[in-house]
Amino acid sequence: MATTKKKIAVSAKKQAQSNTSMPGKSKNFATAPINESLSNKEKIDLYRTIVGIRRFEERSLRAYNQGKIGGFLHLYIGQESVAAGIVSLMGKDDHIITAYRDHGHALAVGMSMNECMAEMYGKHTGCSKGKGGSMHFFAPDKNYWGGHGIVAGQTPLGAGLAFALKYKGLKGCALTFLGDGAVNQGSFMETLNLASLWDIPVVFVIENNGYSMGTSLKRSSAAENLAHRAEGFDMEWEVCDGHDVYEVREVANRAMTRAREKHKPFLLEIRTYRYRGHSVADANHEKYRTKEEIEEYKRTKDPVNVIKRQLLDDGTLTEDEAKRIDQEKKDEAEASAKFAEDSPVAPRGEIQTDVYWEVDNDTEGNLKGRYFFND
Amino acid sequence: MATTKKKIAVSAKKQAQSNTSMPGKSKNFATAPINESLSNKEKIDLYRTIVGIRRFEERSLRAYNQGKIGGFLHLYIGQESVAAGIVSLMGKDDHIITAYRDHGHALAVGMSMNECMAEMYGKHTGCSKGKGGSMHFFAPDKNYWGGHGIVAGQTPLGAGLAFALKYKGLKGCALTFLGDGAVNQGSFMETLNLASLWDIPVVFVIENNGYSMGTSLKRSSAAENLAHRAEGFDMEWEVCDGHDVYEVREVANRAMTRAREKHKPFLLEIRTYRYRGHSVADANHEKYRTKEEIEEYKRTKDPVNVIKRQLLDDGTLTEDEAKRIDQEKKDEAEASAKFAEDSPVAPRGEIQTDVYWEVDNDTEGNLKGRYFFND
Amino acid sequence: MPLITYREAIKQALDEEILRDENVCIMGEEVAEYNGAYKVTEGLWEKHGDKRLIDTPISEAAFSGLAIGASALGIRPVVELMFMSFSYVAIDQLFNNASFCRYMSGGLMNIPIVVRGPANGGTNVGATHSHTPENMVANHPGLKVVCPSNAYDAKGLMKAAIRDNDPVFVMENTLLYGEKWEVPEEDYIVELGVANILKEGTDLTIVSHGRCSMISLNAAKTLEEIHGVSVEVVDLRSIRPLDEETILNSVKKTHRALLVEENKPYCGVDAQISHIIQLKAFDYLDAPVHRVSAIDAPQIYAKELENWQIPNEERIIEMALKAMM
Amino acid sequence: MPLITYREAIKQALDEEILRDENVCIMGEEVAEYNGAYKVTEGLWEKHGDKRLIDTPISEAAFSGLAIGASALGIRPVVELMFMSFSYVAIDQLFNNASFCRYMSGGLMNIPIVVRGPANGGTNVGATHSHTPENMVANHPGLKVVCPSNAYDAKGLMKAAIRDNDPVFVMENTLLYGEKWEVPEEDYIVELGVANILKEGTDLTIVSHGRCSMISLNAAKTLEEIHGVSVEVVDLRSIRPLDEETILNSVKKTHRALLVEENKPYCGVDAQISHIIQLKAFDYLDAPVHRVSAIDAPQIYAKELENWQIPNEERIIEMALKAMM
Ligand SMILES: Cc1ncc(C[n+]2csc(CCOP(=O)(O)OP(=O)(O)O)c2C)c(N)n1
Ligand SMILES: Cc1ncc(C[n+]2csc(CCOP(=O)(O)OP(=O)(O)O)c2C)c(N)n1
Ligand SMILES: [Mg+2]
Ligand SMILES: [Mg+2]
Repeated sequence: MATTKKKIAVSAKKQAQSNTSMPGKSKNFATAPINESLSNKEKIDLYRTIVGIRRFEERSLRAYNQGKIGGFLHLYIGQESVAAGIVSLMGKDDHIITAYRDHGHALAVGMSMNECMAEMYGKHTGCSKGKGGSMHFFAPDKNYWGGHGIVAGQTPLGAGLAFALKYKGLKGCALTFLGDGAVNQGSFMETLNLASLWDIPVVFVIENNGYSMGTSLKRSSAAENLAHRAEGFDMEWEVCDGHDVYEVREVANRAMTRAREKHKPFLLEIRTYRYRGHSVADANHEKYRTKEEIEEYKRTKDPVNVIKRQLLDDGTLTEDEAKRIDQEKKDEAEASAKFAEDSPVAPRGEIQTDVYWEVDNDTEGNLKGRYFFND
Repeated sequence: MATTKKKIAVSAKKQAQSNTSMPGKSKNFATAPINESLSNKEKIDLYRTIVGIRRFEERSLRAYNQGKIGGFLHLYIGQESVAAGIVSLMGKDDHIITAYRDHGHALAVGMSMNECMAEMYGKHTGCSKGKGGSMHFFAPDKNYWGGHGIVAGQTPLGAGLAFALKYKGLKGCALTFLGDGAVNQGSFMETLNLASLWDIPVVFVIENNGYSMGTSLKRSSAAENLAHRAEGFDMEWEVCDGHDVYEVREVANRAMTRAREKHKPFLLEIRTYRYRGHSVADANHEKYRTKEEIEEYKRTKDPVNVIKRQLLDDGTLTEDEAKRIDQEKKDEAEASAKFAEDSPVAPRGEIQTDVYWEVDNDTEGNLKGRYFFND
Repeated sequence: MPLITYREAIKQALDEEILRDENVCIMGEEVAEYNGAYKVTEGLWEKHGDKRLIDTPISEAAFSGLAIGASALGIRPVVELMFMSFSYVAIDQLFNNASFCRYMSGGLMNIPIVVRGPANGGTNVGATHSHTPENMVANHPGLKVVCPSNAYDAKGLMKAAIRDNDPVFVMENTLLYGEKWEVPEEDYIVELGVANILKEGTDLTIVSHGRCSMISLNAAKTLEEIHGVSVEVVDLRSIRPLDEETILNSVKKTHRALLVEENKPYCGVDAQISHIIQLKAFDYLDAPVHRVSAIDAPQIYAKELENWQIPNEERIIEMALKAMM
Repeated sequence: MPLITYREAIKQALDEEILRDENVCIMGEEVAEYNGAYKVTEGLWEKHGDKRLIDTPISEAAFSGLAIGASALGIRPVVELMFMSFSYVAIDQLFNNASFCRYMSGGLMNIPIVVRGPANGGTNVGATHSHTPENMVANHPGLKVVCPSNAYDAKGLMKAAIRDNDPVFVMENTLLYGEKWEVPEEDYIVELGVANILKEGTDLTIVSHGRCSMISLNAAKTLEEIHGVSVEVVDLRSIRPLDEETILNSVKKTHRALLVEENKPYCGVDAQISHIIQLKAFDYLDAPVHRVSAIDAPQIYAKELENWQIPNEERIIEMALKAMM
């Protein structure tokens, strides 16, 4: 047998990379059919979602700094267009799951600021009754399956949602978000193979914000093009930028449509950026990247500004309307903080509820044996 | 940013596959420098190793069927040329680790049939004192680090051996064997990234025998060319056939040299075949593959026959010498069974030795606290 | 009642539940076309096809997690781990996601999966393949775990586990697969959390689970016949939930307890049970609670030694006599 | 003696051992350039460079296993898990390979690695980030595990662990990192397997480990001052090996025992210790062994509730008074 040598893929890869840094866009995504078909109201809703996430998180940051929110707070600021764009494509049989940086996705699927803020305050009125916290927002009624704290731990679950859709003969897809650092967890790579082998309609979305905590992409992954790994599993992949919600929608739409119609998985890598530290506790974040890098992104690619400019330019929105929506979202965020503040913490007895479905639903009082073991 | 679509790699892959099934060889590996430089004695040693593994395992199979050997018995029959070829390239700073199908590698590094057979018999004279069994042969003095039962569990360890070599400034490499089914364990895929990211001299050798237990390659991996996954990690890879020990040596030599000299990892996929069931307990193995498939391999690619034919053809060996060596190995295997049979089982007290180094080496009698917890 | 093997009983449970509920499916390595590494699922793929019996690659973390995700949408996967020992490569999925999704979502989710497979030693397969992790499972609130000791329980507990709306681990035993017991033909379940008194007695309570219950039962007979000790044998069946009442009632009657399990002793299930007994039956105890567990070392390969390492009649009897002193 | 933080004490241990032995290196996520997620390794990368402080990708299974393999060739890696909870994605490497390679090779290998990182709740990070898996580690013969409760022990145990020729898990605590204790400047180690009597007393023995020892110590003072109960507090320091003698001597003196730990109760470390006490000090006990552990549910996020869930002074005092009845 003739041996097969490594294909020198470097040139192809380089190509992709240089495209990335190409100034300007080679394509106007606003005119793509999936975007052109949007009504004005729908376009404004995209803006509303993006600005809403921003204002909500800014408010939560203040609450954290005031000591109202405990644990971790992983802000999505800078990445809003990714969740907003993709979620806007979801149909009734599409499902979504993500990691701990989950506020954007939560608000995008329609969770209320109140239940989200209250969750972070650890209150009984929170979406998870104060049991999950910032990393664990859930809304199964909106096809949103969390909010997961273990890096990449949610990725097999996402494949499971897709598996269930196919099993039940439904034409949906399962959006499974993860970070650029998460690609190096075994569970994710196993899942890539499984998804491709079984042809299940999962769309993996790598939100590549360039860093996993303080580690830049090139210090965590051997090859810079992460989505390229899909080829080893015979899976389709694509890389795109995330600051322009139209681009996100155009690319994701193709992946999602393919998943729904052909039950085929897809690996999508979206280049984006977070302005803040990994979590609010990460005070170091100007050490592992420059202030200039952050400022440059904010100046040229800020998701709020990018969509606003687009809508102003094409006449969908006026400056005044934009301001009004912004103010509405600020007010809503402020109100959610008050709601959270005023809400009660769950009683101590709640520590031991929501552990077992069978215990919680013991309507017939026929549970046998002991379930909890404190003396 | 322009989106990067999936490169249609299928054609390239197809190419590789059709090469595989190409009748005849496109290259005479016997004339490659690494093989041409072999002395007659060295060539005969290759034959001796290959035939030795075969006879040893045939004898162990008989012992197993007689109930002398417990647990699992994973025979390497059909794959002997892979371990024999690669191990023959090892220098003093090269190390080797493998999975549970470990007899071939053990004998190739020079472990005695006696200690190996005794180990399988569970005797105190076994290489692991009867504590490890068939899956766990070890000979650290020969740079052989086992023999590991959990699929792919040895692969990070192999990278660790390589890491240590580089750390110490030694010019060696760490040969890390795994099966075609093992490539879908997360630990292995994580290790691929780590090895490439850190530039450590590990050579992964996928012994692709086409099946993981009863599952054919195409039912366990989404893409058929396993080594191709290396590209996602920017790692060099190569695929070759394993029945011809010269081909194995030619290809592995390049990988090992590169690892030693450049501290670069390599992913080598070697196509081979096992004649027997997954383990001897796998009586089903003619259900998931045809008798013809097995017979065809035996007829055209049997490692013992292939090397014997080559050595007879080029005059290195005569039929008589070949027979004599074969008989020697049969005798040695037979003697090892007798040795094992006659050896004692370790005393019960040995159950609790070799657990902690500090306990075993308590020369000063100053260990504090309780280490073992039976009532 | 027909006499069938433990293996057959489990297969019947799986078969019947697949027929009862279209959302029940089995996934794992070699469960379908190969009929299962231990032939537990023999014939089921042929009968129910690719949709219900699903062969997986050797990716325990991914397929366990996939099952969990699928269960959120109403699928009820039964995940076979070829050995429970292989849970070690999937602990995050099994212990975090299976047990905590419900809690972290404030009760919005539940994870109706079953994780099953053999968890035992005694087959000379060495340290990595001989784990009995029921203690680690039980340590995690949100998980349930059962250890059937016989075919009747295996079938009934398996069915209960599949119908249960929480994640349940069913720990089987390769050494029991071929053993036979009477099993009714009608549909039945064995409820979780109910222990079984295998034999009544007055002098000593042996609490055990899984195959060790059967060894304990034999030891109990010898103890009675040869040593005149009347032993009551309590087979836990379910580790979590735990039938504390049956344990305590028995100990309050016999005043002595011996706990037998195959796990390694440090933080084994019986450490917990010992604690409970001394706490709640303190005044009834005439002697400390004794234990027999695997001899505290990684599982050894050599047959004779492994047979000594895991609990056997001889060691149980010896310790029972100590407990009677 | 200088008063330094628990964090600083660990850093000193690492720094000094790196200087002492060229084979000692530290690897983990963010340990080098970022100075450690909890700043335990702050400044070490700058001082010792890339070779000795190694940032890893988020691949716990791979780098834990890599450390094990490297240790076979004489490297002595100290693996930081950013949280001990993340061991759940690396259990096979940590529990099978680290503990069993020696055994399965009949003693030909040994694995001199240290696995360290915080294992605690009380920081509102939810169920998946609040594990205290010392019980699971200790269940595996071949592994050792220590839980320093203060800076002195943290430094001394860390040094002992690094010099130890077996795999040792060092369970730290994020809530202690900022607390200060007196720590000598000279080189010293705290031997594994030696418990520490934090306070002498005559009426009740509290056995604890890690941060709970400190809470127990405070509770003990209140118990003495307000309730007139003289409490002896035994800080285990080392879970395996275990200083059984100190525990038993104390209980034989006080006749009562209360065990306090942060783990979930079912098969926690204290289940094992309770068993040992009732077995070996049966005739000395005036009351059953009592326990305080985390309230048995996945770790809750809400601050007030989590503070109640994990052991606190109030719950310890309440249970101590029960144990005195
Ligand atoms: C298994 C595991 N290891 C480590 C961590 C700690 N951790 C949380 S987030 C994170 C970085 C992840 O980076 P990335 O995937 O790029 O996501 P991003 O934070 O950028 O959204 C790390 C190391 C964890 N939660 N789980
Ligand atoms: C984590 C884990 N899962 C499953 C098994 C059971 N098992 C042992 S070998 C094997 C098949 C492996 O096939 P392959 O990697 O191709 O190696 P081969 O047996 O062909 O040499 C399986 C599933 C195991 N030992 N470890
Ligand atoms: Mg990132
Ligand atoms: Mg194979």
